Amino acid sequence: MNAANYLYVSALLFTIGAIGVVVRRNAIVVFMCVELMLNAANLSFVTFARINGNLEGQVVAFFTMVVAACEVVVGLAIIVTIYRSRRSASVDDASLLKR
Amino acid sequence: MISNLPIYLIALPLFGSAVLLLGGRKTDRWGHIFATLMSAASFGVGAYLLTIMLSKSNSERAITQKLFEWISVGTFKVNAGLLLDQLSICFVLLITGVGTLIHIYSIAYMSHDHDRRRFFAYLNFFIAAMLLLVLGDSYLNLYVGWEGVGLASYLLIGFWNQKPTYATAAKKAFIANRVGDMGLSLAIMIAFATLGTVSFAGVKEHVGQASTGALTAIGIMLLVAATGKSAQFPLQAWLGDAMAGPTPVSALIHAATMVTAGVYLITRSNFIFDAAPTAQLAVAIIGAITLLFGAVIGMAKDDIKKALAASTMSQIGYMILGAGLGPAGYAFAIMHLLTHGFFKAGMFLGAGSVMHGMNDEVNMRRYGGLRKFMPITFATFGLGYLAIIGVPPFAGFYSKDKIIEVAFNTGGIKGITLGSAALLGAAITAFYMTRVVILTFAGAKRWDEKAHPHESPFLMWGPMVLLALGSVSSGFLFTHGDALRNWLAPVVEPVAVHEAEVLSPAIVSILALVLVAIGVGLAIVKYLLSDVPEVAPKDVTVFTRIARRDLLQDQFNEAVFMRPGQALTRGLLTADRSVIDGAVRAIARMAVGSGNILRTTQTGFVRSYAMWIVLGAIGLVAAIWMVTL
Amino acid sequence: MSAFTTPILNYSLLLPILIVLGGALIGVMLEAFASRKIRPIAQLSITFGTLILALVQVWRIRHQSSLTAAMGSVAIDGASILAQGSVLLIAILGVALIADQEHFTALAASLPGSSEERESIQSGEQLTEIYPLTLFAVAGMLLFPASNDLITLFVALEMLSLPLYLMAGLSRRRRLLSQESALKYFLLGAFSSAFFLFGAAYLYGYSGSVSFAGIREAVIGGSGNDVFLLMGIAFLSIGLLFKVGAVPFHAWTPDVYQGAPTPVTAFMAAATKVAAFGAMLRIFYTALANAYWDWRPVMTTIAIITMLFGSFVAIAQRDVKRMLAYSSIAHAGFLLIGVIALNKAGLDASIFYLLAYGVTTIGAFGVVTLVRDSTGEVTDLKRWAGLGKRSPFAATLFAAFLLAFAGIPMTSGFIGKFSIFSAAYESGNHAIVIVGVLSSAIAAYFYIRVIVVMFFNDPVEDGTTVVIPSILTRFAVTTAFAVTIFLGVFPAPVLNFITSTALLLR
Amino acid sequence: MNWLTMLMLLPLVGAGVVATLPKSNSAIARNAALATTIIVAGATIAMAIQFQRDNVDMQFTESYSWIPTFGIKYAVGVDAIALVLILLSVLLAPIVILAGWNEALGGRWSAKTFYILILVLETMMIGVFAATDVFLFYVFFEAMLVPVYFLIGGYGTGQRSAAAVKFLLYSLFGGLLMLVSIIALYVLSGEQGGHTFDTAALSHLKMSSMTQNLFFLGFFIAFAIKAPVWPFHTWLPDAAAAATPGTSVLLLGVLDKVGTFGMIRYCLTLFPDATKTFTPVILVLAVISIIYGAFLAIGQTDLKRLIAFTSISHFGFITMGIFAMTSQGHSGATLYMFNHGFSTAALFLVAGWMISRRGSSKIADFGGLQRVTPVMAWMFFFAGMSSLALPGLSSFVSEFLVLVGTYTRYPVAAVIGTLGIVMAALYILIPIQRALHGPVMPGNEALSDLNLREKIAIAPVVAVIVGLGFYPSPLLNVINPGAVHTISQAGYSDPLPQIDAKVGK
Repeated sequence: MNAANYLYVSALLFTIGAIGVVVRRNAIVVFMCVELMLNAANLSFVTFARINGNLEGQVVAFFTMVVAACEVVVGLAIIVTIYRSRRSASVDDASLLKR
Repeated sequence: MISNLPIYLIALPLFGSAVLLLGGRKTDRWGHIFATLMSAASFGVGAYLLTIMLSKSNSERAITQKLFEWISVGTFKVNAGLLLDQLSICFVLLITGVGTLIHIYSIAYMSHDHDRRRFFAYLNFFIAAMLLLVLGDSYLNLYVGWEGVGLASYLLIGFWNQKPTYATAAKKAFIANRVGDMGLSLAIMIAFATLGTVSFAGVKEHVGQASTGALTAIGIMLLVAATGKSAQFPLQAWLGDAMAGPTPVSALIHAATMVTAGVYLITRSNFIFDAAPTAQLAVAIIGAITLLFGAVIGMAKDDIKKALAASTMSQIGYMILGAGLGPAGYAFAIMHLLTHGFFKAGMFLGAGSVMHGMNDEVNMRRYGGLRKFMPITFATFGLGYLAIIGVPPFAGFYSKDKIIEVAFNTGGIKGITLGSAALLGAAITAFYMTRVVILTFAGAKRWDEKAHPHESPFLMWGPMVLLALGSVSSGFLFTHGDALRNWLAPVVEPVAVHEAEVLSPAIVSILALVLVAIGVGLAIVKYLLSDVPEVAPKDVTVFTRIARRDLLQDQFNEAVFMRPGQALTRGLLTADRSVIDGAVRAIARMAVGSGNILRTTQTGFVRSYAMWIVLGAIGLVAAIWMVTL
Repeated sequence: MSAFTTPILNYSLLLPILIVLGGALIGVMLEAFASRKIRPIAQLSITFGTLILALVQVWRIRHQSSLTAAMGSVAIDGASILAQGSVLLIAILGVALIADQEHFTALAASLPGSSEERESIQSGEQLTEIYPLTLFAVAGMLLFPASNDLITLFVALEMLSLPLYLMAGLSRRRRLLSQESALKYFLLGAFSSAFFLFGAAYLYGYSGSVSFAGIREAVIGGSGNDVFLLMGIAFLSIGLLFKVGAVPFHAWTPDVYQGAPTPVTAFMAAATKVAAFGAMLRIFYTALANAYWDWRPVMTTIAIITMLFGSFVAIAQRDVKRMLAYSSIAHAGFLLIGVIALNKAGLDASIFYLLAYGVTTIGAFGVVTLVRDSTGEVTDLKRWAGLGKRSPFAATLFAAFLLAFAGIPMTSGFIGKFSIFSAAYESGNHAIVIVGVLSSAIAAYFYIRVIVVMFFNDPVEDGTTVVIPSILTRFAVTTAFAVTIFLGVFPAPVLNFITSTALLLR
Repeated sequence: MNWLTMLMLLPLVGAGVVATLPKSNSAIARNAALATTIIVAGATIAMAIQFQRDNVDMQFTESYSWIPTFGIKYAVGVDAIALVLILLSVLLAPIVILAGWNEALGGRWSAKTFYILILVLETMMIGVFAATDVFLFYVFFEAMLVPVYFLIGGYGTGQRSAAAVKFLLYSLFGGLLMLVSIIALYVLSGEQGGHTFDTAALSHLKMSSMTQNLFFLGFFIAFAIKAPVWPFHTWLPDAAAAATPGTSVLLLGVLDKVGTFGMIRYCLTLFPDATKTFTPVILVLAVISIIYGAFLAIGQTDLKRLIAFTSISHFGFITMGIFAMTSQGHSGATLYMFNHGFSTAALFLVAGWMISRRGSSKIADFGGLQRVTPVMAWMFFFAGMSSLALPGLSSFVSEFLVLVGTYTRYPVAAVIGTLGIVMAALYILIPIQRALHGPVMPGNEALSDLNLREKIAIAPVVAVIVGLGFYPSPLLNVINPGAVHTISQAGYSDPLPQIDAKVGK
């Protein structure tokens, strides 16, 4: 199978993630979409590692996973706090700061 | 030693003025006497200088005095220097002589005014400025005096400026003069650009090399200057209003001296006008127009001072005409200037004397029969009258007839036109001056009970008598053996060959006398033999009405300059606020406005922010793509 | 499969980062184990000690440079040392502001308005997690401009970002706003890191290497797939542009600046800019330098839009912190000019500008922390009216900072602007200089408006006061003031140092 | 002896001293400030005496490296024009303090701050004229806006803050345009043999005519705003109307001169070719300024705004003189700057006294002052006469030189400019008539005349105006060699008189 197809998939995943961030209201879902985008990037890295024939891309994937995990910790902490204060996880409700 | 003297002519009255102004009220008690002494001292210096000049041969009489280098930039070099020659000494003596007399007169005339000291300070300042005008050795020095007398005139016209109309009159005079000054400064600029110098000597030396066009331009500009200062057409409108000043001022400044500065300027610049015939012709035409213009106004005025002012305008018209006739006319212009100085100053002082006795009433229709109450005033005024209408052997006869004669002698249509205008002017002069004398001194009394006409004190009639003597004798003295012509010859260089006489002097004299007689006769019929109403009749011809309104000169200025000027000012005020500043403010508003519009992109919704990022990403990729293509 | 080789690390060069990380870990321990009484003072001293130690170490290694300090992952050279030094300086000033615990919630986990929250405040139990968080962020900021490959770059990015997300939510007053800002910052930050990572993937795909040197070689060689390069540049830039707050990736800036506790805003605004621009300079000046034809026009456009947008919108602001946020957007635009210049002068100018701007920013926000009423800080511009009368000290300093932002001579801002603009002009980019100057003029408008409000408007009696600054806050703002003026009047020593030191190893 | 640095440090030292004084006692601050300015004036005169008139090079030069990275030097020195303007600044400073004795009291802040600002401003005024390094010039050019901004906004009246902002933004905008040109010159100098900001070195740069034109515009617009030349003038009336009279004197008398000074020092010497290109346009602007300023002055109802508009007209004359490119025009323009400083000072100070006594700046609120306060009325009259360039007063010499110098090269401009002297009579005599003449208007009966302190303040101004009117040589002799040098540097020489030109052919 052509490696390029993986790139297409990755791009598709990334796009889905991006669209998800823009259209979904629930903070958790939005965050999950971001994770999806990170994983799309991971897929690209791995694919490129394959194409380029070196391991660096795969190493990056591991780093990404770790970083993503950290992000989850921080992110969930923030989202939970917000949820507790507002009784809502909708990102649209948090719009006091504007203009 | 002698060459150090001329500055004292100016310095003495200037010092007097400074002492009085800076000394303030402390000098109230003796200020007027001090000022008079300063003026007299200046006259003394002038007289002494005259004797010295007389002792020299005609070509060596001029005295120059260089004081210091005034302005020197590049080739533009102007010294503060004085030139006392045959022409200026005439003026010096006229200014200081008549000036001193008027100082003396004013001591009495102004004795009740608690600002008398200030009045004398101004008078002294005027004497100094006027002397600088006639003594400066370059156009720029002349200019300093020129504006100086304008300032003095402004201050004196507005001496009683608590009255708004008087203050306005003063302003009007200054501004009309400034228009003339603009001409003078342009003339100086052209002279410098053309000839590289602005001193009289320098200009005279190089005048032959310059193009006629440039010289004509200089000449016309000098003429503009002269029309402003000498109240000639079309800048004549201020003179009538200038009568707002105290009467001695009218006598000194607005009759005898300052207003004749235009004649001085043109005569002094004879070398330019002689080389620029067009400009010279323009001078003559302006003179002719004004002499008629003033005369016509003079017929319609009931205010004694305004009638005399109109007469002044007209008489200066004669002088300008004379000066515009070229070498043949300069001497007569100056002669008429000097004789006019005597008789008109005398008549003004007479008018002042009348007003003094009549509670400052100026309307001649409220006078009548005053000769019994003011015999001396009547006598001196009458002698001045005879002089101005040109009855031989009084002074005006000699000077005016000569101008008419020279005008005819220029020949051709020009000669006939100018000469006829001058003749006609003589007739009208006779008419309106007779009218003034009759209305004031003859006929029935028309004043009300409050007035107690009485003769003025000695300090006032003394100067009047002296001036009357001048009015009687000066004409004969000046013409006797062509004294004045020969005296002035080195300055104005009359042409050696006499032009053909179109009309012989005798015929001119007879013609003139006939016309004068007609004028006098008409006036007698109209004002002595019939009743004079106390209020000016309303049912008069359009011509009279227009003449009463100064031939619509103010209306003209108002319609052509003031109104459009005011409209323009208002327009520019609005434009400045709304267009120029408006543009600036619009830019500021636009900045704030666009800020306000742009900030609406900040909706507060995190998803819209994400949308921006997505759009930005798409844009970025697209842009980089396009750049690469 | 090759045998495992021990990585060779040059610890002295990495020491600044390691010191800060160590300090952060100690802080975490302290937070967990130390008694409440000594905790604040212990945390503060640890933090200051750490930062100063790190700064001393940076100073000691200032003349060294090496690409191999961490197996090619970290470049220690003039540019990174200057950036690290600036970050540490700014961090010290920032921590001086953070030390005023009045700004931070005692218990972040408590519900806003709950009894739990009240109790924690009344009992004086103040959690001090802010210090280790700051140190972690600083560590990331030290690493970010020194990163020499994509992995380190990404890790550093997250390392500096994650603590900041949390710090933004720690405000004591107006906690809803603070939490909202944290959420927004986090979501958008994570979103942009995804783009960043995706871009990194494509750069890797293009060059077959994650190291900057490898990418540079590939760009010079020109053998790779240009589409990958373009996608890589575009997406990677998004992550960086987001961090510096360039339009259209700026949207988080005003909200977060306003919502976050002001000392955090100060630290974040100043230090993040240094770190992010440090990284940006390295990437664009080394890895992507030879592809400048691809990115320079686009970056120029972004710089122009950023400058103008920031300046225009700032005019319309009514809140001091938001106004400063938009002003920081405009300044990001000015700094981009330095990046685009792509010459030595541009590098020097950018570093000077970053230092000057960072210090001034700390000072400006420092003054903002002082203006309060009974419910906390007052940031409504209207209520700043007459501040000059009430507190000449605070108002004068703030005015000086604003004038520095506006680039008035005798302040550091002017020298910064001058050097940036001249570098850009030297690179032949005349248009951007003109736009830069124009937006400076627009920007001046709102800086001056604030001065008008402070000095020329009559004070309103609504309880707005200027608190007596604590010693540390006073230290921070006066130092910032002194530096701002010093760099404006005698910039020569600093400029000389930067010029002779700044260098990007390739 | 480092004269110029000393001159610049002295006011700063004074400001430092004032800063240590107690805030409560404004009299001490004032006395200290007055003493400082008098010392500075004395020192400047001592320096001026040593000025070599015939040496057209910079004198009293000092040069120290300031920011070597950019080749920026702290380089100062004076030529004739700079010397004249520095003299103007330091002479006006004590007069302003003396005349505006109580100006500082009505402000938003303490009198102490007022005098500190004035003294700092004095340093910058000296610096801006003395700088021979373009960068240093720019620093002073912009930095001096700040004290003036606070002086207007903090101590002015009426729409003071709006006026202050307008002033600052306008000037800043112009300054930034100039900054672009300065940067461009700097970069260019780097390409042609080493980065420098030295004015003399920059004047030797080679530029294409297009480049030169653009750089020229950058400088010129900045200076045209500063001067101000139509249509960049709208900030001036607002600022002058809002500022205290003393500040206005410094603003119109000195600060605006930086614009015209800059035209000579920078536009002409750095870009001679562009100057040639733009001269017609600039002359048109100058002539418009003359007439336009006069018209608007005539239409004003506010005394301070009126004076501001007269200045716009006068600045038109100065600009015209500069770009006429003749020695008369140049010397005249330089002298004009000096004279205008004094005649505006006279006008503004007396107007300030009138306004503070009457409590209104509306011309219509005055009337009959000549009867109530004769000395004050005289002084106003005198100042007015100086403003309309009455011969015998100093402004006449300069105005006439400008006109005559312009006429030799650009007769049309000069002729239109001459109209300005008629309009000057209008805009001066109208307020004189309304305020001084006529019956005493209600509200003016009890006004007090000038006191001794005010007389002492105005006396030197009167002395200078009269003295230089009759004997301008001391100043002209200093200015002339510099003026000739400048125009010859710009590639011009005086046009020959027509008769000599003909002979030449």
